[in-house]
Amino acid sequence: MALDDIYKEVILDHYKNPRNKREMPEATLRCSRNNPLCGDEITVFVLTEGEKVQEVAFLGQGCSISQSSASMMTEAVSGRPLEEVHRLIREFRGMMAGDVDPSEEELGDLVALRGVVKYPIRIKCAVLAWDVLQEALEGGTGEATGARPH
Amino acid sequence: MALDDIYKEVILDHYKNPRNKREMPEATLRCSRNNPLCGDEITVFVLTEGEKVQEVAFLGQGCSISQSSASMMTEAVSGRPLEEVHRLIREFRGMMAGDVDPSEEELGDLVALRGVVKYPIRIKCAVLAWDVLQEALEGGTGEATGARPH
Amino acid sequence: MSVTRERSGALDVARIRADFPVLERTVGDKPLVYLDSAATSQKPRQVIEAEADFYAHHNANAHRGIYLLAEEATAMYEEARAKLARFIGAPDPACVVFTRGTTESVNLVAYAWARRELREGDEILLTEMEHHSNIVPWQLAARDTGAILRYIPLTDDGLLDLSDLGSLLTERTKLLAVTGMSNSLGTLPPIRELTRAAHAVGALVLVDGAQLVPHVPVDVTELDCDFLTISGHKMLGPTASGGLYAKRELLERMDAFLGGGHMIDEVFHDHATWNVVPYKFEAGTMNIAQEVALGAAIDYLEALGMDNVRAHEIELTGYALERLREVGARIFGPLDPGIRGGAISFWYKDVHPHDLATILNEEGIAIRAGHHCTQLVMRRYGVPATARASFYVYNTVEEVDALVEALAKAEAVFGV
Amino acid sequence: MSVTRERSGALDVARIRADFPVLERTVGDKPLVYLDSAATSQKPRQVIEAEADFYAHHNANAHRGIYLLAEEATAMYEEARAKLARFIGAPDPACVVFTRGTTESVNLVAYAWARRELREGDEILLTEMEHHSNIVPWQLAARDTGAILRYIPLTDDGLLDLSDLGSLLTERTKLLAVTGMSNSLGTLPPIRELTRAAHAVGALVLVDGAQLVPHVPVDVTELDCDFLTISGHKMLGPTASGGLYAKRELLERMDAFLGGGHMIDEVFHDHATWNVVPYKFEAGTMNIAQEVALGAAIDYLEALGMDNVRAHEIELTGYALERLREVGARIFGPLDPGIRGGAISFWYKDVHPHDLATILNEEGIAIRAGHHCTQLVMRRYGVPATARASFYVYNTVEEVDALVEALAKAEAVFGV
Ligand SMILES: Cc1ncc(COP(=O)(O)O)c(C=O)c1O
Ligand SMILES: Cc1ncc(COP(=O)(O)O)c(C=O)c1O
Repeated sequence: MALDDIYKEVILDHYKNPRNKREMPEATLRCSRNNPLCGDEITVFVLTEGEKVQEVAFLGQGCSISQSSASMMTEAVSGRPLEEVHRLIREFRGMMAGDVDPSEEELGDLVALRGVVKYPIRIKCAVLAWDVLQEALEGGTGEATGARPH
Repeated sequence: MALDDIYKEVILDHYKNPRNKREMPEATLRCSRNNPLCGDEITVFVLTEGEKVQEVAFLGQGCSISQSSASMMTEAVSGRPLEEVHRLIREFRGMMAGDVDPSEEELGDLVALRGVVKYPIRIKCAVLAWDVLQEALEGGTGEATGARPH
Repeated sequence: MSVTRERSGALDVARIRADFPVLERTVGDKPLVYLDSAATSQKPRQVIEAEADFYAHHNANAHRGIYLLAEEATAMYEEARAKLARFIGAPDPACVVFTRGTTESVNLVAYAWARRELREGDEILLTEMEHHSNIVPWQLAARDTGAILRYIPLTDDGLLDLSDLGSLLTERTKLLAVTGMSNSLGTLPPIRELTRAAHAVGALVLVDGAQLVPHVPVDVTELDCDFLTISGHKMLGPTASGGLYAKRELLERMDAFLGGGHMIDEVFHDHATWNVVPYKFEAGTMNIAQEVALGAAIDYLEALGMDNVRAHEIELTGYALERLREVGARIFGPLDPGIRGGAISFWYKDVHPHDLATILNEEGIAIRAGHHCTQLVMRRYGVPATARASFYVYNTVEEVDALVEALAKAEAVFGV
Repeated sequence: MSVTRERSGALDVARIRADFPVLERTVGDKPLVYLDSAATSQKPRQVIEAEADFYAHHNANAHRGIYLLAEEATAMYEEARAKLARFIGAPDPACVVFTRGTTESVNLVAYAWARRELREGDEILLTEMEHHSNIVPWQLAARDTGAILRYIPLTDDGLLDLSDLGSLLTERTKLLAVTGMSNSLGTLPPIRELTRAAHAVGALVLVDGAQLVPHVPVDVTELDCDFLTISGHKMLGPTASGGLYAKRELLERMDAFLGGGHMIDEVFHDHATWNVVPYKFEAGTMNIAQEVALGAAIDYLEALGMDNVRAHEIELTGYALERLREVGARIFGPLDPGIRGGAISFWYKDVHPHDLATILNEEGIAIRAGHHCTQLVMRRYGVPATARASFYVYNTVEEVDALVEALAKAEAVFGV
């Protein structure tokens, strides 16, 4: 294991200069989630148009892995047909589960996150944004069940 | 360890021919208890007169140790001043805790139960009747707390 | 007594015995004959070592750390969950919540399911052969919700008396809680039929698997039960290991039970939200090393083959029933080893079970005497207690002989 | 890194380290530097062996059998209770209920005491530095009883802000639940003063002893708390060991919690009666081997002397605080080692704690990153997470140096 397996240049770049990190008031879908283990937070905004994901933005705070993954994700999925977005989500998850050999063509910069597979607990950081995106596309808002006083 | 340390003649005799084993309607005190570990049951009846324990009887079912101890106890305490009865209870408990060297004079046949000390779990059998007697003298009836439907 | 430790039909018992260090113990000068596996099983060195190995090489809190030990501990803990899920045929490891054993598991359902779901007048159907751990939690839940307990009675020969099932199991019944194998009578109730009948009236079914899972191949999908409880310590695992299987949608719907670390998603001053199942039910630091070692116990049992474990038990139980009846013991429970497990309750002549256990102990033989946490069974058959011998993979036919021979000793002492 | 393992002032750490097999592990080619004892401590071979010895020589269910192994197991289990009682200064072993740890203990009180005693409008007073395990159980109890939660706030330097205590702690307060030592800030709240103030308004006091009991000499009689929780796994004991201390009259008055075997006196179809305390709260097969091994952990700590354990911690904590501040780390919590424990939360420059933990792991250094089950603390100080290093009897000054040196590595990666 070497640190540059995980902390690749492109990851640090997206971490320090996140793309599409902004509130998106015109979003048609919006979902927030945190990683209960560590407190990383991601809110994903999606602007859909028919069967197409027009634009995706995010807000959040957390480690370099969760935030760079979110940033790269917004670039990868914006402007794509829903079907392709779902395929991307599957492909990214497959890469993080170590099952799928990622194609550079499909995932682009995201391939840099492949090194995280060797750090199982950080996988949760890497997929957080993707979980939130998927939940948003399924109409969820990220509200968990819990104990509220009457 | 040898079995005749515990199963002495006199114990088996009291077990097979229990003394004072009967309901005593005229009793002034009455208390029932069981050993939750094993289901042995003892009810003790006490007829007091002023500061004196006039007569003690018991009912119950259980092993040779619990039943013979009860039988011997009724003989040992009947007709004694309360104060002496309390001393006897202390002395018997002391013997069963292995703390006190029992005096044959005080305890009589009960000394035969000394061998039970080597079988720690059976000590509960031996002291059951004495617990019930003490609780009876303190005015208890043996009712435990528990979960009852409303 | 000479224990020749032969190969039984189904298991190589001599080889198995070599794995259990405690079987080398003596009682006075007699070799230990352990016939109380229904209370807790002995542990093979593979299990003892698995727990020690965890502490010596991988110890860390699970699901909390980023460093190597924490990742190893987490992976081992979750691997144990996957093993346990597979062992009972659960479709998904997320259906298995780790607990200390059956008692905690039943209480989890009584708090997190029953107190949320039951209303005044709803009924919980139990059987008279239930262990106190499958009675008292329901009494407490009934007290708190106004629900009512009903009981399936027993026949004289230790079976469930199902003749009146139609009037006991009705649309008022919200839960049937039944043992998979009685720990005092040995009885194997017809679980598959009972789940079918319960589901037909809309009731859920909890199977107390404390005795079933260690001794009989179990497939929850086939049994179609809604809850199954597991005691790791009765199936070669450490004390404080075990679990609760539940259908996933039930776990999702259930209330939280123990609150604390890791079962939460977010915590605010006035409220909190829950983690996903099964973690929603695993609050605070869990029995990590114990569940990891339970995984080793499952490996051990799977290597033997649960069909062989069951076959060995049928063989020993059949032999023991035969010999005990020969010498005049009164057996409580069914007499056909094909429809029962290896926990045999009996009275020998008029020797009180406590006295019998003390006398047998002098011969090195460990049996249980008491009500076995089944006071309703004792009352049903009119005895304050029974003696109980129970078997597991390491027991031999010769040990059954030793038991029977030692009964003569009791006869001599008590002159019965 | 060279760990010279010198003798510290208070403890012979080199000798202690030789007792902990896990400290021989390496991470890649680096020796393990374990700085996460606040999550769970490592275990000395004396403890690992005590648990293995129980299984190998004495294994039986406790409080149930008449035979020799059962008597031995029962005696060992009860001896462990007596040791734990003595260790915390409890007047009577019957005041100690065995549990899996602090989380189960707090929940026990929340179910068996709070749900019976609390009424609508009653108040439970917590502090903002509580662990989720000392918050969520009270939220659930408040939900079920209509009670209200209030919180003692924190000062900027990580202490309880007691300036407004008079308006928080009133006759409406029925319970003050407060940590004996914060696991994220290190803070040692003034427990003795708080119990005095709480008792003055008629409130009971629960002290979360998860961090306190392993690190500081504790005497419940002196603290005069009503409840104290204990996590065995944080004080050299096995996972799944621990307990709850409570004043005896409280235990007597409390409702039952988990129903099942051994906690009962008699069981009838419709109701049951309870066993005496502490058994009333110990349902089913308990964590027998684990509590026995916790007894060995207590022996180990007592041989070191708890005053020395504390002195060693003050020494390491003082040194670590000094070095961390030197290199510019931001510390959360008090800076005086005399009024805090050895759990040090910090941020190093702008490196997110997760990234820091991953980078330190490459150097063999195990620290924790996250909210440490104290989300209210994180929110109070406006951070999503912190890095946390924590110490115990086996840690050295050289390990603190290794931690500080490794921070430079993070700086290099992130160019901060
Ligand atoms: C202060 C504090 N309270 C409670 C807990 C929970 O203890 P356990 O995980 O042993 O139940 C912990 C440990 O995580 C703690 O540090
Ligand atoms: C049938 C049955 N149910 C429940 C239990 C309780 O299980 P545990 O003690 O593992 O909680 C037992 C074991 O004593 C049992 O035999």
